[in-house]
Amino acid sequence: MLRIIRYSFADLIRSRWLYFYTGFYLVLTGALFLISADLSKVIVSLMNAILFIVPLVALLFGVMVQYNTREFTELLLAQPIPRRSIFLGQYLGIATALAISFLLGAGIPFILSGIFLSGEIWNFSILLLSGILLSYIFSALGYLLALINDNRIRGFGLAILVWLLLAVVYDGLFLLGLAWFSDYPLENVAIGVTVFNPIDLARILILLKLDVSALMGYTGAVFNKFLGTSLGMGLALTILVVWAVLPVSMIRYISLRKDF
Amino acid sequence: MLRIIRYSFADLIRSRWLYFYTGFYLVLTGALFLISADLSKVIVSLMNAILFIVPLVALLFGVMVQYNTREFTELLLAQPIPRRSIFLGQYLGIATALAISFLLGAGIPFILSGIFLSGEIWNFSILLLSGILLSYIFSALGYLLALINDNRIRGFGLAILVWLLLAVVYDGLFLLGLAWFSDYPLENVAIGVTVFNPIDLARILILLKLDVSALMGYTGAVFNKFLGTSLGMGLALTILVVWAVLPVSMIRYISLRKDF
Amino acid sequence: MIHLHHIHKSFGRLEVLRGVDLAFDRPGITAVLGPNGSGKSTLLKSILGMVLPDQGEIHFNGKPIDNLGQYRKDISYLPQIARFPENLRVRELIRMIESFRSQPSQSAELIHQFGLESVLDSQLGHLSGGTRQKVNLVLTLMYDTPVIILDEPTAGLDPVAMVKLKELIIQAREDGKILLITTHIMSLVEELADRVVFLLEGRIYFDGKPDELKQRVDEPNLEKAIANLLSGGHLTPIQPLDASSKPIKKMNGNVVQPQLKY
Amino acid sequence: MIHLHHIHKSFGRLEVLRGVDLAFDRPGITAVLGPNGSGKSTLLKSILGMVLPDQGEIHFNGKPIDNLGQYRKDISYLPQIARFPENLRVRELIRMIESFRSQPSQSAELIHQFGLESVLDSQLGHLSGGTRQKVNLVLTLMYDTPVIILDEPTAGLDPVAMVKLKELIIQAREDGKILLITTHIMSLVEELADRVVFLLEGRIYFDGKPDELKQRVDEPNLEKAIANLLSGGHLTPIQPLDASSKPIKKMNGNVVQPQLKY
Amino acid sequence: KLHVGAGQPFATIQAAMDEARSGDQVIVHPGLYRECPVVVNKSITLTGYGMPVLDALGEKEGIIIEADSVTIEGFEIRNTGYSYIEDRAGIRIKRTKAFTIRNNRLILTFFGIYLEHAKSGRVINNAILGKPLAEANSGNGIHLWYCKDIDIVGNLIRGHRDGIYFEFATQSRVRRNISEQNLRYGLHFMFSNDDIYTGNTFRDNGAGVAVMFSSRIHMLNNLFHLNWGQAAYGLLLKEIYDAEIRENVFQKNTVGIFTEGSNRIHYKDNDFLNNGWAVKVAGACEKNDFIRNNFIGNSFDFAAVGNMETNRIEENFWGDYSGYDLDKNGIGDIPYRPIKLFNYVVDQTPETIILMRSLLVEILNFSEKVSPVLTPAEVSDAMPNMHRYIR
Amino acid sequence: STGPQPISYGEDACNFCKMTIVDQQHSAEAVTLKGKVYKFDAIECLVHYVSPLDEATFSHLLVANYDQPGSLMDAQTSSYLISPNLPSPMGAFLNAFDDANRSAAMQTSMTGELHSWESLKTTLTLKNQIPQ
Ligand SMILES: Nc1ncnc2c1ncn2[C@@H]1O[C@H](COP(=O)(O)OP(=O)(O)OP(=O)(O)O)[C@@H](O)[C@H]1O
Ligand SMILES: Nc1ncnc2c1ncn2[C@@H]1O[C@H](COP(=O)(O)OP(=O)(O)OP(=O)(O)O)[C@@H](O)[C@H]1O
Ligand SMILES: [Cu+2]
Ligand SMILES: [Mg+2]
Ligand SMILES: [Mg+2]
Repeated sequence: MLRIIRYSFADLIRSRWLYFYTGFYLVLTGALFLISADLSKVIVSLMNAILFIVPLVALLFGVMVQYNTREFTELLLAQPIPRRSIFLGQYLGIATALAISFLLGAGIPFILSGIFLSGEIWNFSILLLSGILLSYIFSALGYLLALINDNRIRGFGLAILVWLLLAVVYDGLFLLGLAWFSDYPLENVAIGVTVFNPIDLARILILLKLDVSALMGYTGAVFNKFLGTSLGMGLALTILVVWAVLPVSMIRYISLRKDF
Repeated sequence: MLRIIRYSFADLIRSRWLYFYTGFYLVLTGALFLISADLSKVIVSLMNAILFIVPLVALLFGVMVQYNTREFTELLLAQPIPRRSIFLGQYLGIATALAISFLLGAGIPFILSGIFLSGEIWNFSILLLSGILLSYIFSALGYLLALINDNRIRGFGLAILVWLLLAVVYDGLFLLGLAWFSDYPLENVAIGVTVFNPIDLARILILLKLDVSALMGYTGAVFNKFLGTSLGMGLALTILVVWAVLPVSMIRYISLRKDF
Repeated sequence: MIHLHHIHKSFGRLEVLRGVDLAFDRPGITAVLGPNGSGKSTLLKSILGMVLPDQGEIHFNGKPIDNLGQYRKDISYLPQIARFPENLRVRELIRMIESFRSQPSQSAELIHQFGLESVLDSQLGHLSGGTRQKVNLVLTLMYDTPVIILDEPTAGLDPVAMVKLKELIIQAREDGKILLITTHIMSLVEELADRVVFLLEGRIYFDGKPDELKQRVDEPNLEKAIANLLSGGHLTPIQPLDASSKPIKKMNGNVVQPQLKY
Repeated sequence: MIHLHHIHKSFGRLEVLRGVDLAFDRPGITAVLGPNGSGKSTLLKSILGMVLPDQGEIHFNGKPIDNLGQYRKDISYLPQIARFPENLRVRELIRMIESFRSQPSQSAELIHQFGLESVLDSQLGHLSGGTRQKVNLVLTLMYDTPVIILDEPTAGLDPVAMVKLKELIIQAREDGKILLITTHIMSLVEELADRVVFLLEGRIYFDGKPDELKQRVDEPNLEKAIANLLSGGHLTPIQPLDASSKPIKKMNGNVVQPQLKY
Repeated sequence: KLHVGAGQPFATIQAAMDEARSGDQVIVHPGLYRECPVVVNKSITLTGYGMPVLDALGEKEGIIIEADSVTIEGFEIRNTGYSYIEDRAGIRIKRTKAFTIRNNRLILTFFGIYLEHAKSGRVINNAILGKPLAEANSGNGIHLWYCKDIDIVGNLIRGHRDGIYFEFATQSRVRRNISEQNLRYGLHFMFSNDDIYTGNTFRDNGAGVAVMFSSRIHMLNNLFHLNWGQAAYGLLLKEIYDAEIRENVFQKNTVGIFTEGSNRIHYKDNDFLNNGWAVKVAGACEKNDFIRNNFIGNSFDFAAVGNMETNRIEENFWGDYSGYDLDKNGIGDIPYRPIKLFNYVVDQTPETIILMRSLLVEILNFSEKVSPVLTPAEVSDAMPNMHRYIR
Repeated sequence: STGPQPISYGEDACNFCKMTIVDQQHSAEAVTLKGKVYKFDAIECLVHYVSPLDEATFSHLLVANYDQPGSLMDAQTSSYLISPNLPSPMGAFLNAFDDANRSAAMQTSMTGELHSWESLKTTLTLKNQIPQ
């Protein structure tokens, strides 16, 4: 498996695309720093960008790489390599490449800015962690979509659709729902619904670090009790990990049953 | 050529992806109408979504379709069809499909809302026009990128990069430049720089018409102040059209010189 | 070495293999014949675990094959339709496959034998049809494995390469390997095959020596013999249709009596 | 009908065609032979305008070929490596190609002849290798055109389909068509070819009747004759290297004297 | 001077006081004194050397001052115990004037220093420490009831209900105190007029300062920090008039300033940093000025319900301002509208705060920016400053 | 969970006046039929909140028992005493007792006037709550 991961990783690197992706985050983070010297503001802006771009790019690259490596996969299937290693290895290769790319691109400017000396180090770690988890989650979803759909246009369309759904539409419906049923006690529902959308979950993880003061004003102090504690934090992280594991096990399931 | 356009169009329709795309705009526009009955407000909200999503989807589908129809292209090359018809036809097929999809999705709710009876019809047309122009511009760019890069991952990576640059980073860098050189008169530079970003141009085009100074941004304000509304609009529109024509003629140039 | 028990495989509603029992135990060359779409490639792929049968079992070296695929260390496989990552260079592809298999490889010698030195730095997408097939052959034959499975190995090869290939195949037989080959070129079968398996609509209609086949159809030319087999239309498979019943007799090399009506 | 004047083509630093002069005016079957990578497919593709020569001119029916490609109405072309949109169904693909060409098509008959009725609704990506080639043949042969160019038409075909194909080719010759065929199966050349063009490293080393070739090499078997040609290594192309000089003689059918040293 | 303590002329404070005359100084040496309540009914100075301890044994008050011109300094008073019935205090000042309470330490007193009907006194540099973990039943640190002209300077108050409580207390000054970890408010004004508080720190209280039903309060140069929770405000204003709120720093509070029914107040030169809401106007507020403040890093800069037309919002620096300054006069060319659509949504349905900073919310905010429908258009800074005010 | 919820003293805020709830003798709570819970720092705040609304939309109206700080009881059946000697957080001097005998007894020792839930709603107005 390690060989496959390494190969898939190297393949992405050779396409030089990763440099651009890293470069993009470098430029973005760097520019944010230049515009504002306030670390926490940079973190907020970066969070907005991350929650929106990481899932999109990861989805598209998951789809992309799956389609692009079909030939490669067929070659490997005749070699003495376990099937799951082939597919999971490819997936882990992309996901890790994306995660590292993101980590370097977003992390280097922060380190240069002396984050280690500031009190924001914890907020920053949560931000990076979320970005990494989202990279893993959404590249798995993309890879899965491509594995299921042989029609490439449909695969890509679905990926964009999934992104639109989770990044915008989901929250829209959620908001409407909350407004609609505002006569009912919704604190727990609100948290429950959030859990089903990894982007929301990641956002709240960061929010808990950044906007505690505002969140503390929330009725019923549900946040306090649920997410504000380290238990809640752990739970949120766990759910994110589940989000990453679920599509991966689907990939595994499907890959073990597919004919080539 | 018409047959190729039609075929390429039909191919997209068969992948059912277009329905989702149309549906997305329907939902989006519909939802905006639900939230607010104010037409000009809906137009601006929609503008925002359009400026983000239309370029992204058009780029990706330009790339996607080019890669996906390589086999198809090889089949056609042996048929009595002019080369440029094949490539331009395919490109026009996607672009038109995307444009129509957008037109229907964004237009129907407006028509239902009685736009024809209101004074906003002209603003609305500008919005639709911008969306359509962006569809054409960015699917041409995507198609071109895929035509130039045989490495699919690189092609896709570049497409996403172009989008990130033009839709996300560009303004940031521009603002940074402004902050940096704030002691110099920058109006001409601002106009010049805007010209290189069709997304910016489209936004200015809409905002000049709507005259929402709050949203115009620095470049928009400069446009307004130094060119006046009608000259500014004329200029923006012209450059947008140039933006559409340029990559298309590049497609033509390259397609006439490529071996298969 | 390789035992297939009652293999069934459908793609959607299309039944491609309908109860195939086969055994390959002795060294030698078996030609798997049959018209287009009869299921030859599907059969070979299911030995590789690339196609997963709906029913039946495949044993390799006495053990059922599994998804871990370690048994594939002992198999070299040449796919019929070779799909390569088109951007890769030949050298890179060979090195890559080598890196996934920690067995000693004879790629250098094969590259020399097929005269591929000059294209090592070409992208796979830019190769000519025959050169592509040569690369495909190098990738397959570079390991010393007891089983070699070749699906249409001659496609697109020029006469010189063809001669080379035949030499390699004969050498492999002499080394005591088990070879499974599909081809539509009967002269090749005649030249090489120790055993012929004839597949039609997912069933085995003949399994025996080439001479036996000619005898049965009373036709000295193998090509015509096969054509006769097909056009005659009076065929009966040598295995029962009923999937639940045991195969009449365990196939073992070429001892089975074909039950052809003609 | 088809005239190639001093065609040069390089891919990067690789010179694939180095001054090819050829003419195809008379009806009949020309076999374009040569080892893998010698430039056969490139030559055929440049007639189609798919590959654009660096130097030289190609005339079709007296007119230089152009990017508009209307002359392709008169050509049917079978590509060597058939790339299909893999999601399409066979029926859709055939209908699609028909829709781009407003000539009467004989697809239905060909489908019947190759027995493709049952796979019409299969996706192209799910076809077996031979079936794929049959579809490829149907797409090529469904129009009645004066010129037919077949690049390795027999690859993967089973004997029955092969017989059918030969019939179709012979029929086309009888209809007075010009056929260009590349193949590595010498029996096929022997059976069908009226003229043989031998290509090596981008130059033409022989252009004449098959019998002539055998005579030259003093070898009754064509396969061996070709092998001799290659392994002998004492070859001289029949055209000058110098691109600026005029061709010594206008090629016309098989009247050219090959200047082979052996 | 009368000395009290082991080995001193007087064994008990009471004994010394019985001897003392007005103007005398009673000096208490280190030790534990169990004679609470110590009632001071002469104008004397009661000085502890080396922090003698007065222990009220959980059921008495500490010191009760019933004479004018008394000074109490250097004592540790502890353990008055709690009661639902009576408000026990560490030090109680009853209807007197010109007192000084200085350098004492009050530990686990129910009420710390209780001033009723007192005048012209000073409470300086005392440490008043209640239960570190706030518990429902606790009194106020410094409690003023019908007082006038009191100086409260440099005290540390921790762990009470209200750190400092003013009820009907006028013309008094609260300076350089630290009031933290109090259950309810760091400083609380009820029906008190013409008071000033400057240079104080209010940290981690239920709310920093609450000013209610009071007029002409000046609030200068204070730090309101980390007042977190559902009902947590840096500064809570209710029914107050003609106040000055200047040069304060509001940092990381759930709500920086919450104001309701308060008129003619000048909010000037304040810094609002990283609060949940910087300013929340709950209605019926008229003729207030919000001028030259810095709004930086707040989740929401401004929230308002009701008519805001008579209020002035000008020349503030808004961290989220994205306008431009074409004529380069340092003032943005387009007005800034600090109320986002999402503010409004959250006000209506508090649960929606869970959607904060989502892409959807950014889009909604953007669209509302164009032509406000739900948010009040009059809440707008027509002359937003381009640069942060440095102070 | 459609029942009443315990009040977190020092943390929860009064739904009416926004102040932090600290007084266990005077807190109050209202629960709607749909399950939404509102908490109050003083009984007077509950009264002001509920008065303009339809009481039928609440499943619970609860007030703190003066004698058992921290425990809540039904507002409609409780007995109330407004006494100048028993201050309450929002200045209404309003206290609740679990039975009429007990409140009458308190009235004799502390003076003041007795009220029922209904009479409370009519006598208590925002205006007379603020002294001065
Ligand atoms: N993945 C697939 N999905 C659906 N049908 C398939 C798939 N793979 C193969 N088939 C069908 O199974 C049948 C047998 O295919 P197979 O490739 O085994 O034939 P073959 O005997 O190798 O033929 P050929 O001589 O042409 O290579 C064909 O009809 C083919 O269309
Ligand atoms: N698009 C291309 N880019 C680069 N090189 C190419 C390209 N197409 C063909 N070539 C090279 O040109 C040479 C001739 O290829 P061509 O396909 O014409 O050979 P061929 O004679 O048809 O061989 P075969 O018998 O294997 O089909 C080969 O070396 C091939 O690698
Ligand atoms: Cu209240
Ligand atoms: Mg096959
Ligand atoms: Mg070829």
